[in-house]
Amino acid sequence: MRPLQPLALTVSAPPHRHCGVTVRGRMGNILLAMAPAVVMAVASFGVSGFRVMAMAVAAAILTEAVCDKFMDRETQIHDLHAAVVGLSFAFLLPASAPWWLAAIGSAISIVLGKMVFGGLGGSPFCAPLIGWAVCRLSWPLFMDLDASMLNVELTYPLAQLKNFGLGFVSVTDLGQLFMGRQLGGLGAVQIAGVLIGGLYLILRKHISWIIPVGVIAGALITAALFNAADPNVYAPATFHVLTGSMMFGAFFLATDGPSSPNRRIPMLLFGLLIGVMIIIIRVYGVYPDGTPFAILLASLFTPVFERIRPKPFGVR
Amino acid sequence: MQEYFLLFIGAIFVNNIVLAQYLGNCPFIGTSKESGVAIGMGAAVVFVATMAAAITWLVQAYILVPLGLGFLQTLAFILVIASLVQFVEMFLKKMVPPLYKSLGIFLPLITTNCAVMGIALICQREELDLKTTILFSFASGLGFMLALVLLAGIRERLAVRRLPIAMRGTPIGLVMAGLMSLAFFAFKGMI
Amino acid sequence: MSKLWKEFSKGLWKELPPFKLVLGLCPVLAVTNTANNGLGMGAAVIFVLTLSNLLVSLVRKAIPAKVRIACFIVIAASLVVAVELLMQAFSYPLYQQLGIFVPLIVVNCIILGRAEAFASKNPPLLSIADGLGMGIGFTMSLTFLGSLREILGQGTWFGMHVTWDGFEPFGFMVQAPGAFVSLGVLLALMNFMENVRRKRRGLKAVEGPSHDCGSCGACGSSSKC
Amino acid sequence: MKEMIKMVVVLSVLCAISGSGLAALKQVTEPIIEEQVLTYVQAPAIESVLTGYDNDPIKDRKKFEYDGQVVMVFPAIKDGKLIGVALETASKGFGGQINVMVGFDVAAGALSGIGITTMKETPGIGSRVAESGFTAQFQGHPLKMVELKSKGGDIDAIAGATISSTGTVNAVQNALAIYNSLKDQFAQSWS
Repeated sequence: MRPLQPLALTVSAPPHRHCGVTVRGRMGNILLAMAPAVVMAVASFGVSGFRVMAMAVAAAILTEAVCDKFMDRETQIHDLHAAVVGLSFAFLLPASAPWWLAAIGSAISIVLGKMVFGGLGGSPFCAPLIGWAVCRLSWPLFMDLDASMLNVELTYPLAQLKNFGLGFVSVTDLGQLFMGRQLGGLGAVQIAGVLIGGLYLILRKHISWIIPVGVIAGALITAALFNAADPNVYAPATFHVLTGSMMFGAFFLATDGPSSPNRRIPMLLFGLLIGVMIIIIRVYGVYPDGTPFAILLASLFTPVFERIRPKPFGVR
Repeated sequence: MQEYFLLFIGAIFVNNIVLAQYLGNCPFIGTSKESGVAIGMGAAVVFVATMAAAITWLVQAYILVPLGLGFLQTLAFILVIASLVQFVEMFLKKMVPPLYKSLGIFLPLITTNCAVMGIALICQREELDLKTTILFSFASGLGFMLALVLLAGIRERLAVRRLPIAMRGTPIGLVMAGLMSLAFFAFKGMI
Repeated sequence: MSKLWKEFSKGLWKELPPFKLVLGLCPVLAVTNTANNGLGMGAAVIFVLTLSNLLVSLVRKAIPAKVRIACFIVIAASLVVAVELLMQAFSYPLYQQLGIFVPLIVVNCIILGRAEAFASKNPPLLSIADGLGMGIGFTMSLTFLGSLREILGQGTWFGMHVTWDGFEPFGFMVQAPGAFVSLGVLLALMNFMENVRRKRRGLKAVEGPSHDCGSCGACGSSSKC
Repeated sequence: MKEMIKMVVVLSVLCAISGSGLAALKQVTEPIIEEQVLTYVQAPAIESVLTGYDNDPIKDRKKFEYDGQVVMVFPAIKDGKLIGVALETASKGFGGQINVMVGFDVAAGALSGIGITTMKETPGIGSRVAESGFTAQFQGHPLKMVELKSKGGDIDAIAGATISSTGTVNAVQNALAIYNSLKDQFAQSWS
């Protein structure tokens, strides 16, 4: 670690864009964009869904306040980033998650995904994914959507695909999937709500369209290739795109500022890598829904993608 | 052919030598602060690990086993690796100076890099044949290099961030390595 | 006597090998998934380290400077083979648990590092004290980390059930990512406490010990690093 | 020159001393180690899968050839009659190889139980295949249709550890195949 010299020209932590938008404003918009999915989630999972989300958000905010206290810094919880992290994390949980799972996972997201890297903008990963991955490793029983939701008539199409094969998937109707008639992460499977929120963010220019398009294109192409190879074994491409947390990942998680590249070609490659990895994990890996892991993995490659840059002026 | 491909992919991603098998952590944390250094160290490990695994395989199969000295494996392997490193260093210095210039400073570090010895030992424990040993050790070396280069890329970026002072240096390196290892869980169960 | 004590006790806190010097990371991370493994690995290291320090110190005058590293390696490797055999004969389950990390003690920086930095320059008695102290410090650290990971990750300590009913083990801790993260956080906590102490005395906060190849004695000794 | 000779002499003396010392140690420990391997790896598993015998299965073990591989088989004999056999097979799990000792009840034509000998599954998750809740399902199981419920059989997989469960079942299926093709040889060799 080179010491930071006060007079040296150093690049400050991202985000670098300045257009009059404050962090608080941006985060507020993201929360607004998540609102349709929240409403749909509560409608479909009832009070238990709301309870998980509330718990996760509260835990995230509290953890950040405590961390700031320890680090001797003025607390930044009013910028709403902690709330976004907590809600994003809750979106990936099943509605049946016990309260401690939501609280601990949310706290881990904040501590390991954000505060150890010095707060907002420092982390090379999208924070909620860290919490999700740690919980997935530790408590697969509680994160396992099928085992914990036996009493609901909804089904988890991806787990059925993984464990029993394509013939056993009970809901293949795309319209039903689109309206969130499936199990999965709380908010992440409310495809319609997520899509509305995502488009809103793109229209308000809070996120770039390149990454979501890259993710979806990568997934569509890869899934179509598999499907073309053997349509009886591999699910159709549209099924993959409309199940699990792919849409939510593409619009909300992959576009997280500091962990994704910020030039066009690197962004596109980053998105494509995520899309391809999602399908590869779903087909070959042990996890039914590969989205969170695919995004984590792609974040590791962000510095590599960032090496693709225009030549400095005057250099041959 | 397919099984070789799977072995190759498995050694690089699924059972990554540093992130899943805990081998070679000292150089992983120690030399991952700058990309250039990381690439040099990684290349040196790929080079030496492949040669070391092949030579130790020959030593085991044609010297130790026929003489009934299998229990001296550890002793023999470390001596082979230490002298191999010395030899490679002298050879490169004489014959390929440009390569020596880029890899030279990392070679002495490799004697005590447990990844090299670990790869050789894993090949023996899994009872791989010579061809597979060479392929496996090469792939494991590449896996080491990949992890090292990725970590270096991220740590270079972290160097300009406002990390908590207690986290700076080794702690953040370790936490980053842990989170990388977490991300590599994506490949679990693929082979 | 006081000198002997000084050499012995420095390994226990001031130069605690894995935490303060950040040495020998591989076994620290790999075998600390349970307290028992940590303790067993530590015992093996105490054995090798103390005896190798003693032997190196005994023969230090007979060894020509040019081949000293080779001699140290031969001594350390022989001792490691001896440990391997003894462990297989008398504690086979532990040998199975530790796997290839038993033979890998030979490339652990601590062994060659102490041989080069201390034993080759000091008389046998002091070298034994140094080796024993460092070894015990190493064992303590491994057992501590192992206990932490085992209790959180499996709800047991040395195989005994120590958590309340309904405790859901934090499985992350016993897997590879948990090893890295818990060691990293532990180091950070030690730095944090050190800085709190310095602040009280009115000193400036400092970064913790950094892991450079220079701190690894054997690499430094093997040549120009 | 004098220094050169000294170097060579010192190194050779050192190697000679350590070599002979280790050889002596090896001599002493060899029988103990062999016994330890059998006691700690195979014996507990054999005891859990075979019952009602009055011989020493480990002492009476024999090697058979199956599909080009050597299989070690442990017999359970009562009053001079073969009542059961146990054999060890392996299959791939989540973290690596799972070795399973499978016991067969010769008279009843059923499995008399299974025991996990070695595995590297994730502690607390995949490792639960070694617990009695899972292994008890195989006790007295008829010799056909050993398969997980999800694939049409009647074995409950462990929740969250499908891969480890599948690996164990595969190992049992391997053992079944070996038993079926060798059972006549078993009857002959211990009667």
